[in-house]
Amino acid sequence: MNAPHVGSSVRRNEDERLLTGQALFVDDVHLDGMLHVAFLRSDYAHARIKSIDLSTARSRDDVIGVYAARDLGDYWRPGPLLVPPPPIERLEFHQATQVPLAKDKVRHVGEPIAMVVARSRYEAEDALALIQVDMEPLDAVVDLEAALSEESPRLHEQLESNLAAHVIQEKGDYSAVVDKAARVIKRRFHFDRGASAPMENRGVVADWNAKSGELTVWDTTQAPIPIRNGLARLLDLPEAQVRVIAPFIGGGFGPKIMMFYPEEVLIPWLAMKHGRPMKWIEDRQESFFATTQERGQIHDAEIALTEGGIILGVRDVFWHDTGAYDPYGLTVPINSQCTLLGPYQVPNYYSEFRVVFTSKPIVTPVRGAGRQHGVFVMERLLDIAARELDIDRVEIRRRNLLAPDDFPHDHEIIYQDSAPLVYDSGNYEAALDKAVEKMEYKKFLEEEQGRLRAEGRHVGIGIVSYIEGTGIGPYEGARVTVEPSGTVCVATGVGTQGQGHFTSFAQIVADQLGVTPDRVHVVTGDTSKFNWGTGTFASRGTVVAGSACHEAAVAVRAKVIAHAAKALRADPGDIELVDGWVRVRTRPESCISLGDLAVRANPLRGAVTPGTEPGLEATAYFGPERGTTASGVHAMLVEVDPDTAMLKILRFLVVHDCGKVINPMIVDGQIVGGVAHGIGNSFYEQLHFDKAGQLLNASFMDYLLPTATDVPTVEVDHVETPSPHNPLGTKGVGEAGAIPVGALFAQAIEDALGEGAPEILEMPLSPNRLFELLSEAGYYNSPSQQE
Amino acid sequence: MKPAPFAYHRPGTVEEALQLLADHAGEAKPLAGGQSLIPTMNFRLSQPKVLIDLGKLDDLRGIEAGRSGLHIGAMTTHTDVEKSPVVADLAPLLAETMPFIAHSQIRNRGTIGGSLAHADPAAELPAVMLVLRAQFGLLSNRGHRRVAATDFYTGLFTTALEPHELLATIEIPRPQKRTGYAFAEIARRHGDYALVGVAGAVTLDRKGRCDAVRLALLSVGDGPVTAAGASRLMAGKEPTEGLIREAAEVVATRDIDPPSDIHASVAYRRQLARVLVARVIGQAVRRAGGGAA
Amino acid sequence: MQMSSEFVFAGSREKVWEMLHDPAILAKALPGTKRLEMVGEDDYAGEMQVSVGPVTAASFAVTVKLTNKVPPESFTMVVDGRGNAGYTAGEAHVKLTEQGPEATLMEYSADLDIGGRVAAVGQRLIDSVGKSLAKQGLESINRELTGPVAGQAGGRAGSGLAAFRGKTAITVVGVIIILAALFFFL
Amino acid sequence: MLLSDFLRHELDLTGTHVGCEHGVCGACTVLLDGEAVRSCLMFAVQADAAEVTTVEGLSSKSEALAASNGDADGGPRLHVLQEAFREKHGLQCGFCTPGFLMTLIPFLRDNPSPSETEIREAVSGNLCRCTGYQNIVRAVQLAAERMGSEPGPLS
Repeated sequence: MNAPHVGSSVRRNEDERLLTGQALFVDDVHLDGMLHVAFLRSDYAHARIKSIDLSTARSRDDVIGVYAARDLGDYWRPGPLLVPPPPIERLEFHQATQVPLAKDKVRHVGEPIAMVVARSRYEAEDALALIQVDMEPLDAVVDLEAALSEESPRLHEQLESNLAAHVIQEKGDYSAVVDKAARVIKRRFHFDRGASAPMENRGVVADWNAKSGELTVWDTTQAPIPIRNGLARLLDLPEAQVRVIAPFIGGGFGPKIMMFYPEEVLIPWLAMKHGRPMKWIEDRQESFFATTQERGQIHDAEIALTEGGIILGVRDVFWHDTGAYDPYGLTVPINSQCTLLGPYQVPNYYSEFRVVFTSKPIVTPVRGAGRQHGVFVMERLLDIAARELDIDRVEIRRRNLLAPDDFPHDHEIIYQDSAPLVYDSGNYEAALDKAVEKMEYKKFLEEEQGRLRAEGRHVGIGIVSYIEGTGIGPYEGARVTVEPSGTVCVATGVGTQGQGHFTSFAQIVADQLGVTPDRVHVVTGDTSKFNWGTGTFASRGTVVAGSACHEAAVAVRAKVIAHAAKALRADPGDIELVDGWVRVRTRPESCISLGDLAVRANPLRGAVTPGTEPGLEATAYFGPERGTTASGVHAMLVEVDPDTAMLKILRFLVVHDCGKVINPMIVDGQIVGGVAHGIGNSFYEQLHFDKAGQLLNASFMDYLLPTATDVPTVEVDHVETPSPHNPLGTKGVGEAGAIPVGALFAQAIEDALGEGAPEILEMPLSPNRLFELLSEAGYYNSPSQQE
Repeated sequence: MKPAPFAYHRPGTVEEALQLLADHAGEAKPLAGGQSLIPTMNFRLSQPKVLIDLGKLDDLRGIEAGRSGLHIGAMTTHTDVEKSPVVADLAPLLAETMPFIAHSQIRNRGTIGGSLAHADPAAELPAVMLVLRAQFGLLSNRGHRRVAATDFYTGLFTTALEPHELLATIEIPRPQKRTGYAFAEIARRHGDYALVGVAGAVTLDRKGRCDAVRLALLSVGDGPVTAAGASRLMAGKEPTEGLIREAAEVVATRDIDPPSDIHASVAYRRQLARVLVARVIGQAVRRAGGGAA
Repeated sequence: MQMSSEFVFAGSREKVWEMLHDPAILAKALPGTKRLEMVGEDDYAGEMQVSVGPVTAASFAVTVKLTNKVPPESFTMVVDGRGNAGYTAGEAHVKLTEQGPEATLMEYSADLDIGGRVAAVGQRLIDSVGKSLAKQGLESINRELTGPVAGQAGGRAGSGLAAFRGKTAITVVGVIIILAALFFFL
Repeated sequence: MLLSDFLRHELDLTGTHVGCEHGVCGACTVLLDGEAVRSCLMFAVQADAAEVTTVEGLSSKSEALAASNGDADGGPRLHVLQEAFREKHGLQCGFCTPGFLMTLIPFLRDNPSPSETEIREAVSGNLCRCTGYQNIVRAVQLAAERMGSEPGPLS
């Protein structure tokens, strides 16, 4: 038997195409006669559309078509509610989903108003300038709390207020324990917006073949099958006549999910209307308005503890900014609500949130999807509690961690997947111990920090814990086929955006069929190759689709053994699959290649035995009972230069538990990439909106993605507690790196500044903001600054 | 993000370029390296009717050491300036500053003349030219003239250049004796526009006192900003740590009137100026051979 | 964008009030106005074509209403300018105080929303632009006031459009010049 | 027309990617007469008479110089740098990768044994959202090491 490929750092199958410029991305699709589309977008955050004059633009020779909402006829309708709210008692939810083109009103800057079809993108953009839109500006809705006041302008006239949802979840009775607490700590926390900012912007190409009645759409989506199904419904076509292809995608990070973005719905419509291939590629400036964003929340939180630092309960009331529409339901705030509990024993919990419509771009999950906020609030409360109770930061965490025998652990509230929040497995203290030891936490605090301070250097250490619900249902499927060449083909319905699915799925299948992963050809994201599935989100690709691949491969393996036993006249129990050969264990010279066996399994004469299927092929579906609970600890050493308010990260460590690791190289890559995103969200990236709802930094010049000189080398280590919920024992990892970084920055910076440091209750920070906090804390008035 | 249509000319000689510029005065933009102009055009915030590409004007490219100092053609790329041993020898401050300008891919296309004529208040080179007391050679189809860097910058993105004129050469006098130079800036990320930057030169007399202190800052005003108050304060005095701190305070509180934006408030810019000016003067004094600082 | 400043004119308050209401003078001081018409009492509409630095051919439709007029002391302008590169909208308050027979203090404060592409990519320079142009505009007016043209200042009765135009020009030009300033180096 | 659009849509050399069109992300980096430039900040006409090298030209052009890792089944041989990216997992979604490669080719030519700091500064004008950069740095280190023991690439 070959050494298993699962668990080893197999080089990626997809890399060669990507490295040589041969991988197909959506903007690489060129079709004969293709036309190009550009969108006219609102400059105003909130305004009534009084009139739209398309005549000048239409009169240009190089313009093929110009459309506003009224030209769409019946096709104009609000988008679907993508994720209905979970069944939580007393839940209040008001649906308002985005429309293809604004008709009467615009509700955020960048909302599309009209579109131009031309022979080139250049000409289409020329014509945009000729469209006259008469708008009556309305006051913008920006501040979350003010948005819910009586006086606030209303975004959606059909609703009574800007309230999109109101949810309360409770466990135990917080109000009963708060009086008994030795210490209650209350703070207000702010988290502001960031962009997902994949390097590839969105794009859609659509091709309508009137003769065959087939529509083909290339789309930068994380979820091609739901898009196919939705487009078929919208365009009144059989699902079988619509093919959606998500080819190579240049990063997703959440917003490329099945959004039914206006452009996603309109480009296929235009292709059918004009009978010509149509292309729209989002440019970077558009992406800052037209692609969904995340992270605006305000929390009023409190924690009740004993003198010994044991958590009695937590109360959190928060506001969540959903932007102008709420197509993604409550996923993000429920993630915040559920993730706040972290790896801790929290016997009493009161959590209430309000989701608020604002005149800003739409909010849907972005890498972490609300979990950041929960972790930030809980970890900050524990840091403050540690300080006030004079308990070491690590120690207060240790005293509250769930123990390895506490699993499954039921938190008695409902998670985003509508299932109860039950942790499946974990070993939190082991991860914390590992981080403490590797960072030499005690030695740093007792020896190093003082010595550095004496040299005038402000260096601090941070160490935080988190959990992450991953790998949720409902299901994914996969089909595994052995071809006559011996190549194994795997098809699944998920899309892939750089997570290495071409390789990790290949490893899973290779181990079952006794081939090397490079002999396994994986196809993802093409609805003509696999018909069922949901998509890549919530750190679920490898967990759910990977498990489906595993199940299908197991079924094919059984077929291989059955056929081989017959062909080789051996006992099925003696058959082994090695190096692409199927042979009898006791007499290896008696063998047949996998490819030849595939030929035999598909006979051209004779008869296939009734009750069996031709070929070495199987399809399997996997639907986990509930999600898996990944967890981890992040630690860092940071140096602060208070004179300039600039930071330097000296060391960064992640100890992570994603259960069974399929490919360590890929898993570590996911974690490190997530950390970089988290560093961005903590100190570089912030979407600044003014009171009129204008985004003030809609370019890569002012929206600062961290570069190679900003992200340190990240050390990664693992704790492995396999999940009982899937055959591979794996848990998701795509978002983990990004989640606790804000909390880590806050703690480490405070530690670096030492006595008199400002309390950091907000993310993201920046040098400018840190300077303000230091100024407010009186740092620049202190004698040490005056000398 | 595609540029609007424009007419394009690529003259083969300087004379041709000047004639085109005169013919299209007001509606033509000279295209040097294009690393500021083209992104502006891609955003359609700039829509010149005519572009005059200076890319083939080899006469405007090159670095020469003359008797009076360094001559640099306006179309010389940042990379060529950065890598030039002659520049390192005759204008160490310029050589030291070059790596701070954006990134290598930009420096490979961007030109020294383009940057100086663009007059962005966050650009490093105008401030450096003030400290180096550079002279700019301007050409038009009516003749040529020389303008001192100090007279060249007249306001926000505004220079002494007339619409029909081209910046052709930059002349930098040879370094003075007992003079030390230094440059420092703080940017959000490597290669970004600086939040504040400082270029400085300190000339000491034989007794180690300040003969002349020249400081110019970027990103704190409409263009490069000269710190005259600090220079006056230090003139004739021994550059002690205390005096340097005092000079930095004068710059931060009196010599500059910085703007605020989403990356840095007025107060933060003053603080950065305070820190950087002290660092730059200190280093310049050390390089000039001074001991005290 | 919030702007506030003060400026001392070399002239009496009445004369400054007249100046600020004289379109002929202000047009000279603030180029770029292609058209400006009175469409009602204290209500104006027009078009500006501005070309500043590397920014060329930005065209804006502008309207302004004058309110709260207390001659020769104060007035408010409600400004709305729209073009392909963005918009500006908001209010500006102007107050004149006598400081001597030939010295008038003008205090102004403006609270203007700037939207569209200019707001999205021009933040780095908006503050500088506001400061720089307000100063330039007011200095031009002052030059007119102290120069030979000042004597001819007739001033149409009730016309506040010049003042508005000055103001708007300051604002709109400000908005536009930032376009000049996109990043990097030529 | 921008050089990036000309390469991609007129010549169908779609390996050069477009990420921001304002000169920040570096995805569109190509070699112009051997030096790295942003193809979104140039008009195609400006490249008249110049030599432009895109990522498509990397593996074939340097075939003779590539490390001995060509696939047995005759697949394209990768440039040493490309192979190092693959071995060190220096790419995830791969969208930014051509820009990194084209930035690094002249960098390694001029700096055959760079320090980690030099490598990080060299690619600081290229954005990557997936990798956190550290495997890119490791790939460059590996490539530099291998190239040191072989004739230089694309020199």
